Amino acid sequence: MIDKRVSTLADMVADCPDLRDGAIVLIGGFGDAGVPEKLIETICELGLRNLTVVSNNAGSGDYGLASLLKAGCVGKMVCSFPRSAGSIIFEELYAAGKIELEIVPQGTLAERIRAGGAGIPAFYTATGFGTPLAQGKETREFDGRHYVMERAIRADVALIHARTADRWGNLTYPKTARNFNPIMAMAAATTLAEVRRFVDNVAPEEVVTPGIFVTRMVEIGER
Amino acid sequence: MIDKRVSTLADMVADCPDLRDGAIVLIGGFGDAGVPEKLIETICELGLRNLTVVSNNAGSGDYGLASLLKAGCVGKMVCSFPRSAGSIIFEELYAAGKIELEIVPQGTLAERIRAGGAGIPAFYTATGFGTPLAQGKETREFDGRHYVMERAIRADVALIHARTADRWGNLTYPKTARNFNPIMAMAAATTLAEVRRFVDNVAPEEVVTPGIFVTRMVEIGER
Amino acid sequence: MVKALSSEDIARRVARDIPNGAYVNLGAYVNLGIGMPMLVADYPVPGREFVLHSENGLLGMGPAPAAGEEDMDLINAGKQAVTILPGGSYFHHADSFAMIRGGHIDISILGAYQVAANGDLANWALPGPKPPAVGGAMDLVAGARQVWVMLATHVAKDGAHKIVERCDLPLTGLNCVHRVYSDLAVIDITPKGLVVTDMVAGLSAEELEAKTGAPLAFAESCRALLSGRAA
Amino acid sequence: MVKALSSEDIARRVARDIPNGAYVNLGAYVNLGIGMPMLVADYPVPGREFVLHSENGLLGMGPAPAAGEEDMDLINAGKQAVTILPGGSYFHHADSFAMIRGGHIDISILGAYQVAANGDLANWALPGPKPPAVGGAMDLVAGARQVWVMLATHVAKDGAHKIVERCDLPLTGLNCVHRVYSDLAVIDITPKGLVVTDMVAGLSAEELEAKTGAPLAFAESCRALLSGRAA
Repeated sequence: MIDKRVSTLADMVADCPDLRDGAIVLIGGFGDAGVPEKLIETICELGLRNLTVVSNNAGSGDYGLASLLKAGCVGKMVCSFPRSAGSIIFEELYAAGKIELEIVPQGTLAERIRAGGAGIPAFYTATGFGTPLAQGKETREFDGRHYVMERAIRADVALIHARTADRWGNLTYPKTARNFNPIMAMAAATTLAEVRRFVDNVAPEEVVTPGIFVTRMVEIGER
Repeated sequence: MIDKRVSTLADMVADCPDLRDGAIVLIGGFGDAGVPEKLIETICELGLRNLTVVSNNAGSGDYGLASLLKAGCVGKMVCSFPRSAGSIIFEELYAAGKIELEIVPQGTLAERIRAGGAGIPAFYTATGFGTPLAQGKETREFDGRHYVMERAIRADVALIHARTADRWGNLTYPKTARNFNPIMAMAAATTLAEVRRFVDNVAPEEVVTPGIFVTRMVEIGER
Repeated sequence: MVKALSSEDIARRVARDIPNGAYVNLGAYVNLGIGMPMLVADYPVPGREFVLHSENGLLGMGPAPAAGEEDMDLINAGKQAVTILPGGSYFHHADSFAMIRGGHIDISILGAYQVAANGDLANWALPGPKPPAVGGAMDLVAGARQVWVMLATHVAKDGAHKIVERCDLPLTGLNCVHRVYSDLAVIDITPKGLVVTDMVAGLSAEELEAKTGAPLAFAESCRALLSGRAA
Repeated sequence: MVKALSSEDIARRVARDIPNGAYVNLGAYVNLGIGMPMLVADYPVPGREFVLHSENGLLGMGPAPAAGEEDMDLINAGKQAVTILPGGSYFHHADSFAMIRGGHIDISILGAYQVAANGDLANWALPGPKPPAVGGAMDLVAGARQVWVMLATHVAKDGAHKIVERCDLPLTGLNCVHRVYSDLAVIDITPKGLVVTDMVAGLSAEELEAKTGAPLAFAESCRALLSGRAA
């Protein structure tokens, strides 16, 4: 029987060979909405090193992603907006030259992740053409307009947050906490989800992330 | 007040300047599921000429898309599978050299339409590499694998079929009748929908096609 | 005596200028950038409905909730709690930016450090040690059908021009801004350069030119206004 | 006396060979092509759950409905009425082919006109006046992690080989087939060529070689079978 539910975050994380030093890790969320905080904090305890983390923001306060940064697990951040209110830990690491940063326009970041999940190795976008963020990138003209070629992002692990899940891994998300979670679920070899509530069956027309994209998940309760 | 509902198919079609000779028209559906048949049949009466129709199949019987073909409105079909059971009218036109055909792998067709809607002018896919359907297309290697460059499809008009709609044009679809409809809704200057039932409000987390992609729609009743 | 507009005045004016769609009752789809543009949400126009898009995955964004009613699952691009109006919907980030990149957003309203007479925009990076942060600004200026810029003040605090011949800060996009709303004027950016379409009362053409780093033309309507004041 | 397998026998065997996923209880995701592969859905394996994907936008495809229960909103890639199992979901075509192209489908099971020893596949176009039609076959062979081919007969009715050194019909994909199930044998396609892993009783290696248009090697298990019969 297919059953992707695991009892504890610690068990789920321990049984994930793709979580290793140097791994590329997608982390869902935008600001504080939809960030898999409990899952991130469990991973902190693994003491991993040199992770490349792809996430829209670079954490705030000392919880969630910021705790992973503080623990020294992250060698590089790929994000669109690391300068959120309270992203002090990231800013300190950045100022000290202890972390690499790749800034990507937010829509390009989303599309690169979606492309990774959809088997598209590269695509063209007008976003960023003529700006410093296109420096060193190949450009090309189509029908009289200039575009930048962008490469897909594929990861070893995606960490996501969802509202409900059934045993097959079909997911729904709460409101704007949906954000990057569904596309990140598509773009990793292993997708781990923290889920507020397990249900018997997500209605087939209301599924946002089909179970095919989900490897393992743990129920964390409503916030 | 935003209200995209129109009383009759004839009114909707009459008030659509993008429906003109030579227009590129996306038509939703896969086999007979989710085909906007009533809408197509209304458009038949306009007597348009030289349309390029993009649709997965080339119609069957003498209803829906086949009626548009029979009426001589279509100069070119872009599709993945024109050889369905009962696609007699298309086969006759094709044999007589009266219609142009562009065959596109089904997933490439879907992705080209999605790219059109998403502002991506071109992308790479491994699909079709080394086959007759990649002939004349640019190819490129990424990370040791060969890919074909494919261009986006954007259309003048999309014709789609939906289950429910609210006045803002938020849509849901019935089961596998969803198929090409949501991505076609994104990829046209004007999107016209036939809808089984108008409702006051589609729940915001159950919306499949947000109203931003819909121009006008008519209620056609349950089948 | 020149009475500059408050940010609220500018927001009210911007809201009033948001047109209906191409079809009757179609509405306009508008994205509000972080900061000052968010004020536009506070000035609904009686009898006109438009739909606000928030890049993090929301159409039909409503005003801020009452104190104590905040739901941190429902936030805007600035990470502030908002509400959703009837007719709204949620979607993921790739779909949200498909709306932007695909040309489905009628108007993107953004703040700016500098706007050039050729429509170039600089609004994401300033000199300094802080890490750069771009968010969705580059996607918005590349994708929206129109880009409007709001400037709380026509010139910077230190007197530097914000409207310039060429931007010297890192660019957000090329030739992308269609219109600028400042506390002093409304200026269209046209293929021929800057065209003032409206000005606050009491301001002379010369005074506005002095506060602007690029040549200005004055639209017919504006010339009437100026000469009316002069009379 | 050689007893060739029926198409139903082949389908039963294929179903039995579908593995579980990489993790315990993960399940496999399997796409069934139009025609003979659809039979696989009729042979559930006790104690093992796998999820059938239908390219038109369905995961969790179940068997055909009872007569009179057909719902033409719920069809498979062959446009036949099907059912949906608990745990299933619907999605649009771009998402469906993102699953395929993105490598999320564990196994694609397809029919074929010709399969070559290097894994090339031809299964979409025959000579003749009919318009060509490809459907999702090229996407499936390019995207699925494994491609299995089912042949109702090891050779064509006219005696022509279906398993060949090089395909001469228009290709569906290059180097994409991993395994072939025919009425006579199961053959893995490896970097070193064709390796027979199983054969029907009573068939000799020489007979199979005569019916195959490319050199065959025989796996250890298969050699034991052959020598056992010979003994």
